Amino acid sequence: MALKTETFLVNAGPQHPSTHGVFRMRFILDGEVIQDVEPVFGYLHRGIEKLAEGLTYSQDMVFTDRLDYLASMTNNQAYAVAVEKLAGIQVPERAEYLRVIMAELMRISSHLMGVGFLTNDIGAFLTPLLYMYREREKILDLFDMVCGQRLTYNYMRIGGVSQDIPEEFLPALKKFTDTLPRFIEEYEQLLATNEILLVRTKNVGILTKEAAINYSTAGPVLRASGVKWDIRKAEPYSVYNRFNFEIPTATKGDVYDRYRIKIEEMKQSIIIIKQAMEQLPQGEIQAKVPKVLRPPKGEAYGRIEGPKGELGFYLVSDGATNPYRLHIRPPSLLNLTPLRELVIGVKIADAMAIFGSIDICMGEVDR
Amino acid sequence: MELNNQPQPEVYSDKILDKTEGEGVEFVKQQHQIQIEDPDSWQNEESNHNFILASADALINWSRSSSVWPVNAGLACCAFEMISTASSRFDISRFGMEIFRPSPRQADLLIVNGTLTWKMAPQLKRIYEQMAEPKYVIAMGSCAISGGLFRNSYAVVPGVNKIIPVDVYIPGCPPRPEALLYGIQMLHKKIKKQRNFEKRKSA
Amino acid sequence: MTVELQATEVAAKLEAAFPGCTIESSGNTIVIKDEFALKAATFLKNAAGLDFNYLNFLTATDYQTYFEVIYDLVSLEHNHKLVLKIKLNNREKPELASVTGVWKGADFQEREIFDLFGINFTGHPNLKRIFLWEGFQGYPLRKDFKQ
Amino acid sequence: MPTFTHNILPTVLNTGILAPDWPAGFWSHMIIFVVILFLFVIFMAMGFIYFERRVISRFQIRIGPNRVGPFGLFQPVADVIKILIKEDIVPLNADKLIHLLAPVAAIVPAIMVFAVIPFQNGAALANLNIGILYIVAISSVSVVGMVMAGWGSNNKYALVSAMRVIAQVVSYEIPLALAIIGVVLFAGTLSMNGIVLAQKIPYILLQPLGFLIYFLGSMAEINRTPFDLLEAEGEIVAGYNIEYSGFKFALFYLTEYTEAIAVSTIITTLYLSGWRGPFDSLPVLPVIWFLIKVFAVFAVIIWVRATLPRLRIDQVMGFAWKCLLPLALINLLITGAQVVFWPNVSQWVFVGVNIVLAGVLIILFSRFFRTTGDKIEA
Repeated sequence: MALKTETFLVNAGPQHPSTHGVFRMRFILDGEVIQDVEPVFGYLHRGIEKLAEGLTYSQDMVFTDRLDYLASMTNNQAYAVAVEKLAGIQVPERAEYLRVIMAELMRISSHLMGVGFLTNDIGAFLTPLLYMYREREKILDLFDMVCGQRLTYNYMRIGGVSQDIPEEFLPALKKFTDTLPRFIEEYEQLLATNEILLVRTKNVGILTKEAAINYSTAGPVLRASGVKWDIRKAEPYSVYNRFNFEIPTATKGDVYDRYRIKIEEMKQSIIIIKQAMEQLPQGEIQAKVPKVLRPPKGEAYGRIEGPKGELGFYLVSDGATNPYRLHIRPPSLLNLTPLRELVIGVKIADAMAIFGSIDICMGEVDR
Repeated sequence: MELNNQPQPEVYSDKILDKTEGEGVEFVKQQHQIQIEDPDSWQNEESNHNFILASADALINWSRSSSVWPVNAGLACCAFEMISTASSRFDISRFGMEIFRPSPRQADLLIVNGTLTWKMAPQLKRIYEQMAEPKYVIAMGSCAISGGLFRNSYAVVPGVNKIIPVDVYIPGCPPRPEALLYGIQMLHKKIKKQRNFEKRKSA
Repeated sequence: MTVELQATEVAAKLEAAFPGCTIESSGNTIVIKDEFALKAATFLKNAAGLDFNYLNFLTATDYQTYFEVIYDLVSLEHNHKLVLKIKLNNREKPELASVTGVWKGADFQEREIFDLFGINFTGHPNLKRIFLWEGFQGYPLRKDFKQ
Repeated sequence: MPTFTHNILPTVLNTGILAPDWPAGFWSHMIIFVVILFLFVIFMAMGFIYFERRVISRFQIRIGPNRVGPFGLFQPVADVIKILIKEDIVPLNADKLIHLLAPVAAIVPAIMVFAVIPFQNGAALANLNIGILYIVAISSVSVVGMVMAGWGSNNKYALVSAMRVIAQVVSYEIPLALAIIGVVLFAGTLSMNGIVLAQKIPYILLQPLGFLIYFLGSMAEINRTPFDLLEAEGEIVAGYNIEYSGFKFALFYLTEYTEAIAVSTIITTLYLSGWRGPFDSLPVLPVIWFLIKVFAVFAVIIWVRATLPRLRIDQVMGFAWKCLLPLALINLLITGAQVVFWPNVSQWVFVGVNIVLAGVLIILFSRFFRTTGDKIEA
């Protein structure tokens, strides 16, 4: 007897609990197994690149906050680095240190969310996520202290930072960096010794080294596949060449490795913050920048290592007050490129785990 | 017994799916010119309730306001403040609202959190239409209220109230979780004022 | 530290392989003719000593009279970088060979350029609008785009 | 021996409707007890919902519902009223009859389980002499309702969910039944009350392996974490009940918790010596012991839910067939040998032997059965 079977199309998203925002995947399913997937983007495409052409350089800073809204500080920094490169502005040393502290705090916060949502996608009923949120709230409190905002900071400005840190910031930061390693250790014990988590993440969604490079992935995804590539080491910007820290890498490139890398990077970030706190000099926090910036004609590409990978801003100036062209190199979008190859042939549950491990932010993917 | 794998049906082809989606977007874009009825108009109408209906109303409204289950839907930045509101520090579950239903059929509240783009508009409208009555909508953040920072963009809906009726607006970019909690309490107050047994004159 | 390769040296190598392909080269930027795009990309990726195995980003700019497509290339092995530019003078029907066969990372970025600039990448496996919907009129990142 | 049905209930109600002899007052007796049982299940379910939400909140360093009524106690009441008067949607292309019947088919068997549960000595609606067989037969019928919901909703997520639940429940039924046989062998009876009476030592000590198998198997049967593939929120959204709203969804929601109560009561009866406890000859105390044990079991279920992630479908199936089934067979073999060959040995000896054996077997199997290295099969 011949049974007639048919593959069927299942639409995951744009409103789906596991798509981290408004992403959509059109799965062609053969039972539980994914035969094909068509990622569909654009549900959060706000046209930032076009809007930025109509506003001045300093006004465009607000858009960067809303790109990767889990890592607004690093977005600010990337844009500031690009504009400073274009206009040739020297940033005061204290401002650079403050930027480093904020960026590393942001990296911890973003990775906490990445790990938390990954466990949520694997099916842990909110518990790990909410513990991660507890730590994140502490970081948000620190940011609240310096700039009065929780999510969109607009703290870094072209040529420095918007305001100096208040007196109570450094003690609070010290307390945070002293306690966080203990919490990370605790979460790691809870998660990494959990058999179910290991079963669900190990050997799932393996991205080989060659593929990771060829697909232009960046950040934790690239490093999990065994490529030791980090802009902080490869092309040190700001004052990163003054700190001692490691670039954690893994070998296999599966979901578990991508999860591990994030945990290790958080630990490294704490080390960097501690060094920056010790070395923090006194002085100016803002370079002299004209109110209306008119960079010389030309183009510049400023890049930093964001939590999700290399974040770059490509700016073209025609000598006017507005950028002629602003392009964002979105690590989230490029990290999604191998998604199709990774999920074909796996089950739906694994597809969600793989998607969660790539750790994207739709604001940055769609822009 | 052998399995005979049939080729994919034609309706699944990407071209057709994309085309229908595009048509949907264009349709909503045309529709948004039509003014949506003000969801608050009933508040000014006079009540002709007697004692029994009023107490039945009180019970029903109490239960509705005490267990508002939101849809588990996030659009953009504000979604993270919504999740923060659900997280340990702000703890929306005190109001019995921690059950974020993934299926709109079982939810009462749609929190539109973030920028709504034209491409997303038909989907959001569909989520709203899938929800069972009574349903409420909170527009959270300036993007949802008016398009906010991105109002001038070619891809952004200038305010969700062009697409679906909104009950409560919470300003901010993004609003802090405290603001969202306040907005939710405003919604509770509004629900408690509802009159369920009279026919609305306008309807 | 990332080394920015001297464009003139790389341009000489390119010239040796494909005579007449470069238009100009200065700083870290090489501008080549559009018909050599795919060949140059393959060459840059595989040539010993260059090994540009990583397409950092790919974008375009509208200079009103012509389009410029920018390939930012990095070699993770040698930690050096190079910018490759291609000018497209045909505004009505801009066309360029797709480099998805060389760097798969170009996939979504080429779709993005197609979506926002209307540049047609021949040979792309799935070239269609990525961010905007089917039926959207115009290409928003062109300077002459009107809502 | 004072029994709930025959002695205490009449004195409590003091109505005279309940005749002590059955032929005269059988129907009124039955009807009242059915109503009481039904209300008990409903209120227990609401209590469980509240309990779960509060306990999970504590796990997640939150407070949980506390605004509606004192300590938020009226939260489930508000939920129930709201959900019952919510609009009822039937999808356009749904199979209308099946869509309508599915929640009923799901909840009726779940409540029927309670007919044979002894709340105290002899206080069961029907003290069947094959009570445990009845439970095995009836407890998996709820699945039919879920499959009907999955099929009738005309929704692909629901269909995937239905397919998952069939595979899962059919697989876990086997180790579950085998684990129960161990208990039956020791007790020498199929009657639920008889099993409780036979438990001089709680069978959790005498049958530690059987208890674990039954606990895990029943977690899979009622689709609780880590086997909640049926409702896997991150994968198939809400699963089989995705298209349900209002009253019908309330029934499914109730089914979920009724099943949880049912499993807790069955575990209490089979392994935790049911209503037994200190001073269990006093009037109401046995019921209280029983309820305490039920809540304790449910607390463990919540604990698991708050802690563990979800398994993948092939891992769930592999766990049933490669791990639980062999263990259940070994457990049956050991128990059979103990009952047949050493009927006169003190049971405390078996307690020690069985706990050691269970420990060894579990360690062996965890070495043996590495899910970690499994390849993903297409």
